[in-house]
Amino acid sequence: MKKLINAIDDVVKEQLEGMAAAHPELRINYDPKYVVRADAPVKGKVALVSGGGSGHEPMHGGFVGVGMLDGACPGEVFTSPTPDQMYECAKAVDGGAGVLFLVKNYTGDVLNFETATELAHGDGIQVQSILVDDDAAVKDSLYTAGRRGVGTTVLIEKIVGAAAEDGYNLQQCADLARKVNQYGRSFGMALTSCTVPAAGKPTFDLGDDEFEFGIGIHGEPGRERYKMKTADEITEMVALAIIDDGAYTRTVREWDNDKGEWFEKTLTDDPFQAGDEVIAFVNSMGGTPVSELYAVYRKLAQVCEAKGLKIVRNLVGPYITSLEMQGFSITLLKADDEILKYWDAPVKTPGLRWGA
Amino acid sequence: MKKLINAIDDVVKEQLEGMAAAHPELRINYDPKYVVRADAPVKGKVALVSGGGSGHEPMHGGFVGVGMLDGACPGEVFTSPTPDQMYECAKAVDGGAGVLFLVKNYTGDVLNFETATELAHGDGIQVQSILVDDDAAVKDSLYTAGRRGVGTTVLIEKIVGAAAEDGYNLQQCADLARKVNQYGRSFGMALTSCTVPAAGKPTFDLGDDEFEFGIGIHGEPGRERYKMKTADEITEMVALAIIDDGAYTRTVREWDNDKGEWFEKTLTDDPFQAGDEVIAFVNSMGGTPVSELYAVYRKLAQVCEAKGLKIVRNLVGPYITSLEMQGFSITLLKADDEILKYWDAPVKTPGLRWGA
Amino acid sequence: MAITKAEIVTWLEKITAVIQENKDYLTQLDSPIGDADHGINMSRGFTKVLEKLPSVADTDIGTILKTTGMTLMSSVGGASGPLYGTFFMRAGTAMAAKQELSGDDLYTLLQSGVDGVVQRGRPQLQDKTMYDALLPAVLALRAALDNGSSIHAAVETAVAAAAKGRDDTIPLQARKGRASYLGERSIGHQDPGATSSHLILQALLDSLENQG
Amino acid sequence: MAITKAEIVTWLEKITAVIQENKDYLTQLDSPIGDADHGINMSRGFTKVLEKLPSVADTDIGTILKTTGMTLMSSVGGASGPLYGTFFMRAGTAMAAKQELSGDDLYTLLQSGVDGVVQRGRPQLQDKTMYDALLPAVLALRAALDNGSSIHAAVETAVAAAAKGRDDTIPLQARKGRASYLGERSIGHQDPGATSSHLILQALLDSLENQG
Ligand SMILES: Nc1ncnc2c1ncn2[C@@H]1O[C@H](COP(=O)(O)OP(=O)(O)O)[C@@H](O)[C@H]1O
Ligand SMILES: Nc1ncnc2c1ncn2[C@@H]1O[C@H](COP(=O)(O)OP(=O)(O)O)[C@@H](O)[C@H]1O
Ligand SMILES: [Mg+2]
Ligand SMILES: [Mg+2]
Ligand SMILES: [Mg+2]
Ligand SMILES: [Mg+2]
Repeated sequence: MKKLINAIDDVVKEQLEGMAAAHPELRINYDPKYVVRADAPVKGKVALVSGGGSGHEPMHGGFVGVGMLDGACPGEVFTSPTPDQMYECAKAVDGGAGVLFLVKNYTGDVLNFETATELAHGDGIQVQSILVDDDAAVKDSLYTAGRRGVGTTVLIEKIVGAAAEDGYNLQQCADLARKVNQYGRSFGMALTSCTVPAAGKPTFDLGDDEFEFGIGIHGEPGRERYKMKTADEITEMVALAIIDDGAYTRTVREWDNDKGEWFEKTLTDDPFQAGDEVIAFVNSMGGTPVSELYAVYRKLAQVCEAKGLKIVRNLVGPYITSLEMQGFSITLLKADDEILKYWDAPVKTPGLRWGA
Repeated sequence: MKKLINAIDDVVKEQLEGMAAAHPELRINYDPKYVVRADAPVKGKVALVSGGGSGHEPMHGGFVGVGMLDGACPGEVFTSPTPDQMYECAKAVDGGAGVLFLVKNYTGDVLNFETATELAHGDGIQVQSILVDDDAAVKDSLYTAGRRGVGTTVLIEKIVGAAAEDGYNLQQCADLARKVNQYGRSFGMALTSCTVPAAGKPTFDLGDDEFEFGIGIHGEPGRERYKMKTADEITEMVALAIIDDGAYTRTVREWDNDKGEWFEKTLTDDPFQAGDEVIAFVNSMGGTPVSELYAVYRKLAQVCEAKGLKIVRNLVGPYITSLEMQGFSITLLKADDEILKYWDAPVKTPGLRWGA
Repeated sequence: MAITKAEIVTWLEKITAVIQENKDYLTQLDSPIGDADHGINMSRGFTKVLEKLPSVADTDIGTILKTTGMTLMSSVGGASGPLYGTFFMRAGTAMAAKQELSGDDLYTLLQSGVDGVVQRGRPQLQDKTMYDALLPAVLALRAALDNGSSIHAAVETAVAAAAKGRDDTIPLQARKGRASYLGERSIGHQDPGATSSHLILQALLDSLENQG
Repeated sequence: MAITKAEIVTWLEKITAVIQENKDYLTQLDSPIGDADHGINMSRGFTKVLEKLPSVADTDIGTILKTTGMTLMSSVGGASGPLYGTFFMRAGTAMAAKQELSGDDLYTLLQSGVDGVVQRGRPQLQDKTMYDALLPAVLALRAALDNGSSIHAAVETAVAAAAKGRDDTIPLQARKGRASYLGERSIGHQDPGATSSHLILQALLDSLENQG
């Protein structure tokens, strides 16, 4: 393992220290670990908090700032953060209008955020929690932990962040987040594995002529393994896995802030349809250079056109990564006026910035 | 070799096609290859043109846009572009106020841009040409081709691009570019090699416990090879190689636009001094994730503080890369009011964006 | 003989030791069907527990277990953090104020812990999780005690049931946690959480020095 | 006998072939002391030259060489592109309107090309560049012609001098081009440009079928 790190136990802490040094517009707490806007809490604004294992940078800490997240809780590398982080972070950002937890659907994230939700509620904080589960590589929710939260997370944080900045209340933010999640689908592939510092060796072995298809973002192996193909062939496989994906139904838990209890909600995501306008997001898993992402985008644009999807916005780059893994993911998000309005709104974070 | 490419001969062309699809604000010409602002030529504005081998994305094509470059000429991967590209690009962007070529000091880039300068001049275009030679890993200019153009290139393109937008004339743009180049120094290291698609295998072999010190940006081996060290140790070595670097004198060629001939100019860059304000740029060579860059930035900030350098702005990310190479470079740029003013000015390009 | 507070403290120390010994093994098990961190997570958590132990060793068993649970909750992360955290917090709540435990107490302790795991993670049998080791163990303990076994013998039976439950996860296709994403590729691998659960019960057995 | 236009065309065809054969070899030479693309660059350029050849084969030798130079200039890139481009453009200018070449013409052709390389790249002897193969070759050709050698024999001498110049680059520390950045690490490696220059002259020799 060759990495730009010092002691393995200090990896996340020292990366946060570097981030703090580079970004005085952020405030970083180390025990427990969380990142918030330096001007937090913003009075009267709904506060957005996300979090998850480290190793996906710039997500989530790099998305803290005006027009996006108020707080982020980084766990150890690829390990979900703990409830005390989320709870302390929620207290630090709550400006009186409540806190929305954006939770990627991994068992660890879900269980820890559930505990944190209960703690924050106990403290009198208005809190809601929306699950991101957009990974079309996971087919069913009956025999699995359900679709993982992947690329759409970035788009939700941007869009709902702008809406919160624009004055949406907690319920409106939660409704928008749920909608964006239901409108977005992702699919990822890997050319190489990646190495968790504490593990010291790659999570999986992949032949020099193979790729993994349908990976998540934690260096876990995918659903299938194929012999290497061209960029066009791979992109088409990934794009069609998203575009041709059928309706997806599952039951999620949301928090009833009035009753102080969880309730279940059954949601169905509709498939894409010819004529849909979409935001297309081509993401690097970390080690793939942006030049290769453009080769992917080229083919994606062709496939979308053939399928009657109209790409109206795009994002190309490393935004939700798996350490140094080579590979990419595609996210397509059906766009309506509300979504486009808040996508275009200014954002000023270390990881995503425009209009400000 | 596993890469997201189709036919090897089409790599650059198809990546440009993807870029064009993703960025309607750019116009891309394929024969010869160049990238220009869709609104080029901008009447009355000095036009900035750079170029070089591909494989350094987002540089240069990703830096075309408002407040930065007017045009960029991509060569084959790691191979400098040809004079006809530069000449045609210059014609496409000249808005009557002249064209400034920003040329990284590599023999190939220099010789091709020299030819292009002569061609453009022959065509009646006002043209000047400034060399970027900031790589402190190259010690002397007597026994080498002189310092390579590396990280400072990005900062020059940003700063002079903003000045051109603000109405600087050709001579003022050239003078500012020369100053920024003289104020900036860089140094790079690599943890892994990278693979040029046409070559099919890594440019050099590096042991699992070694790193290259003093690399350029073309996957070439560095000046020395060391056993692996911690992030802090490596960062300190790189930072001190820049900060403790002495005065650097060399003779460069610039174009006399009135006489239509080259003239020589001897330039001396002064060392950094305690009390200097600097812009600190920590760059990924492509395959190193931003999280590790923050570990580097953390130590860099400490070293700068100990040396009395005050970091007043920073940039952390993959901006001038070597394909999928893992490693980083540091650039320090002494900052004065003029430089800071144009650093802070809005920029809107695929690769660098703020305030717009 | 009743289980003493000292034995409970020894239990937690022995868990820490055995997790430390098996850190790489647990992480390796988490590689093919997970994200290669289970040993790292558990080791981080129990190292913290060991640090905290001296400050609560003089209180009661309930407090010791609750502190263990809260420590795991705020240091392990991942899926196993809230699950084992809840396990020990619930176990602690059930043992509030106790200075020693009867066989029935021990059953209640473990049963309460497993109830906590079920409420948080909602595993079902054969989902290929820690529950597949934990539930058979608790049931075996109950049955043995009902049959008049000594505490030591009953725990021995429970550990054997946990080992069997752990081994039985191998042919299963995972339906919970990360491993479930692999579909059929999860078949043929032993569940890391079931493995750590067995180790935790084995450590319990090893701590019952005074039990006949 | 004079060198015919057909022989010049054959020369350019043979260069293309020999560069193609040695593409990987030239690229390999460019790996330890460069950026591993010299063979790729040269192959791309001469493939284009071969495409262009039919359209100018009926003109004069000057035009053929100038077209070759312009084609290399706009397709090779890198350091070698403008250098070989200038080489052939200058050679072409010097051979304007000629349909056949004497021994002295051939000398002037090569000398003009080398002058172009010097003006563009400003190499000095022992900088470890193509110039270390080219200059000795041209000097050897001049001396041989002065001593009354046939054109074929004189070119043979020139090729031998180029081969020696190429080999002599091995112990040199580079002072021009990318290899110069390596300092002492450039010692012990053969210069790719000197190697391709030798191949170009070897191809010339192989084309002079009619020369005694
Ligand atoms: N819903 C669940 N209920 C019970 N146990 C679970 C559940 N999900 C996962 N587990 C257990 O957690 C273990 C993985 O723990 P760990 O690797 O530490 O967390 P993560 O999966 O977040 O990386 C699995 O082996 C499994 O036994
Ligand atoms: N200034 C120079 N003068 C003459 N020849 C040079 C000069 N610089 C480089 N060369 C030649 O160019 C060769 C490298 O060509 P090539 O690999 O195609 O270009 P690049 O170095 O741009 O990748 C070197 O081996 C050397 O012979
Ligand atoms: Mg984990
Ligand atoms: Mg090159
Ligand atoms: Mg795990
Ligand atoms: Mg080369």
